[in-house]
Amino acid sequence: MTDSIFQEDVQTVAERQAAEALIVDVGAFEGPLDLLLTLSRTQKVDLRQISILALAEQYLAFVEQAKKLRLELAADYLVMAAWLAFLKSRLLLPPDPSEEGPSGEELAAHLAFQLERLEGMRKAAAKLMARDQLGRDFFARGITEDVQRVRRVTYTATLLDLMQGYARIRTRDDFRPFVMDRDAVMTMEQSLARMRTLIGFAGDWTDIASYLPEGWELDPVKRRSATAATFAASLELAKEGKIEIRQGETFAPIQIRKREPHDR
Amino acid sequence: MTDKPANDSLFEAPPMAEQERMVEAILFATAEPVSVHELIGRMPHGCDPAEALVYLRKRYEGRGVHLVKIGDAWAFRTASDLGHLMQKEIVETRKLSRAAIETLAIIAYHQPATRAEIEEIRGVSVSRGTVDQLIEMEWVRLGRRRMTPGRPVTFVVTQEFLDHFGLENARDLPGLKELRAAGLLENRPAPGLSQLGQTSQDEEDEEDDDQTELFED
Amino acid sequence: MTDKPANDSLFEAPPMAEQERMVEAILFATAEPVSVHELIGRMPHGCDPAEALVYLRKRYEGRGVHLVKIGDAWAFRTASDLGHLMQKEIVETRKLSRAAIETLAIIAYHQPATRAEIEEIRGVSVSRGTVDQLIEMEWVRLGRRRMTPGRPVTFVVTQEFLDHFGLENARDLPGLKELRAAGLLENRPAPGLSQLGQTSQDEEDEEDDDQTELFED
Repeated sequence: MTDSIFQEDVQTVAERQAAEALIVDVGAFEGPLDLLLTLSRTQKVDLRQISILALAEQYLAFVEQAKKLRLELAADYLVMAAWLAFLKSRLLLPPDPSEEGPSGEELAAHLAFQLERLEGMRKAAAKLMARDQLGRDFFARGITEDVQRVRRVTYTATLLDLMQGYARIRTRDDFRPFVMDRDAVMTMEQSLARMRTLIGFAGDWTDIASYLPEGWELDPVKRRSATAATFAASLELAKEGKIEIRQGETFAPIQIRKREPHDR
Repeated sequence: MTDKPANDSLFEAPPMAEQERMVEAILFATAEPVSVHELIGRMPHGCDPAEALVYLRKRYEGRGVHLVKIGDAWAFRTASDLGHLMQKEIVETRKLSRAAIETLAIIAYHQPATRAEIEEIRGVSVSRGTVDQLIEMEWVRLGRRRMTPGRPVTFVVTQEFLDHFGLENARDLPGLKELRAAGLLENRPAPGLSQLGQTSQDEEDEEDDDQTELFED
Repeated sequence: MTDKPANDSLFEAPPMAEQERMVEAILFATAEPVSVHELIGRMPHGCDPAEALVYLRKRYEGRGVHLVKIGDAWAFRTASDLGHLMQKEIVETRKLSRAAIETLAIIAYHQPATRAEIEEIRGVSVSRGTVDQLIEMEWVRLGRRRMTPGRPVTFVVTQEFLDHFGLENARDLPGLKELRAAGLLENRPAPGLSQLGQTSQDEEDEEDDDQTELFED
């Protein structure tokens, strides 16, 4: 045990720092940027004064250590390692004027910006979560009343609707099939059935108008229909020889009476 | 905010104004009325919520919400005169139903019209609700009773109706000929029915005459 | 309060003291913030709830319950120094993961923010579940699509978020000014080819200025 401590003493600063970083489980990092941010804290300086070169070396040492320990590193950690190795070479070598692309300083500056921004958001998130929160520090009304949604419906129509509606009724009236008037119509069959039962009592000449069903004589439409049906039924009954039928003159009342069997 | 910090000590209760705030907050946030007993349990030692309630109740006198006692518990309640604000009115404009439009049209063209007449013209029975709706809209009102057996009520259109449709008079309604000219009528009318705007009563009388003529001696 | 007569209306609006009572009753009756627009809709014609709110807010200053503004809506909330009395009322919110908290903060401070921007800032991909959870909590919603290639969706924080953290609006986020002053809210693309993040099309022009600004001194 003491051996190993002495051995560690011989290690470079970077190696020691990498070893320190490794104390933290790799799985605890939220990606390479998070790891870089954690490593940067070992520099114990403000993020704006951080040495990106030193940070790159720390990171590469970390990855080396992880490889030695056969730790499985996600691909993006290795991508970052490759990029930092590239950055390190850019920062160490004198700039090649023929080379295209951003300088090592520019790349380092951007990495520093990213670290600072991530740190900034971490702090902001912490401040946000430290705020008084609804349902924890302050509270909403406990007894709420339901707001009744009253649906008030107003109806409307235009003059056109009105006129079209009226036109619709009137034209429908004109061409309405006969059957639609059922309730105001008496068929000859109905009338015939009715008269067959009534005729037995009609020994004397009686106006066929008196055979109309009760109430039908009050309604002009019904009366017309019932009159026609009764008249037609009378003719049918006369044809059957059940009744006699007579009319004094044109437009005079039509009268019927039962035809006694012995009259035959 | 008061400058006196909340005091949980065994001996010194917070000042009454602070206790009042506490009771106010507890009653506001709790989902059911809170008893004095429970208030005592929830507030710092030595508090006198019963007294705080007296002040608080006074404070809310005449406000939009009142402090009320329900059994032996307390709660804030909306002032009863403001209950109507707990409604959100959604006005929805709908087109009048076909039955209502037709009924309205018949009343407008034939007024005064009885229910039986409306039914006769429409060829179907008129539901009570339809006429009621028109009356509720103040487009139709009751007219004089018809001097016929049963003395049926009649319906006429109102001034509101005329205003809505921009008519000075129900007689201004276009007749059948005009409707046809305007392309509102496609079918040809049956002979003898070309005259529109006549009251059905007139028609009935005519029919009556015709029939009596035919069947009387 | 005031006897300021109703104005800006053909109809007589209730006196301001009465309007204040009405606003008080409406806001007391609900746990959700109510917008001025809705107040207008629920109060009698001619009312000026915006003015009534000014008086009402003053009335509740220092009380156990406060009138707070959340976006363009208003609500009563208990004073946060009395939260300790409400142990019973505490609503256990789902514990958010570190990733979710960071994502929420990035959306709040950078809104509208695309998923790519969130990922660039965090340096890792954002799992679908993280944003979904925030949306499900109603703290985050979809904003307008970004007018850049691919038209990515953006995320913004909601009124519920503001309400939860007691913010009147997103400009009141803690430390927002400092972050902005430090240039940390700018979307700065990586120079040249970089694996660290994608450049966002619309910010490319500002690239040079930003960098000099931050690192000059």
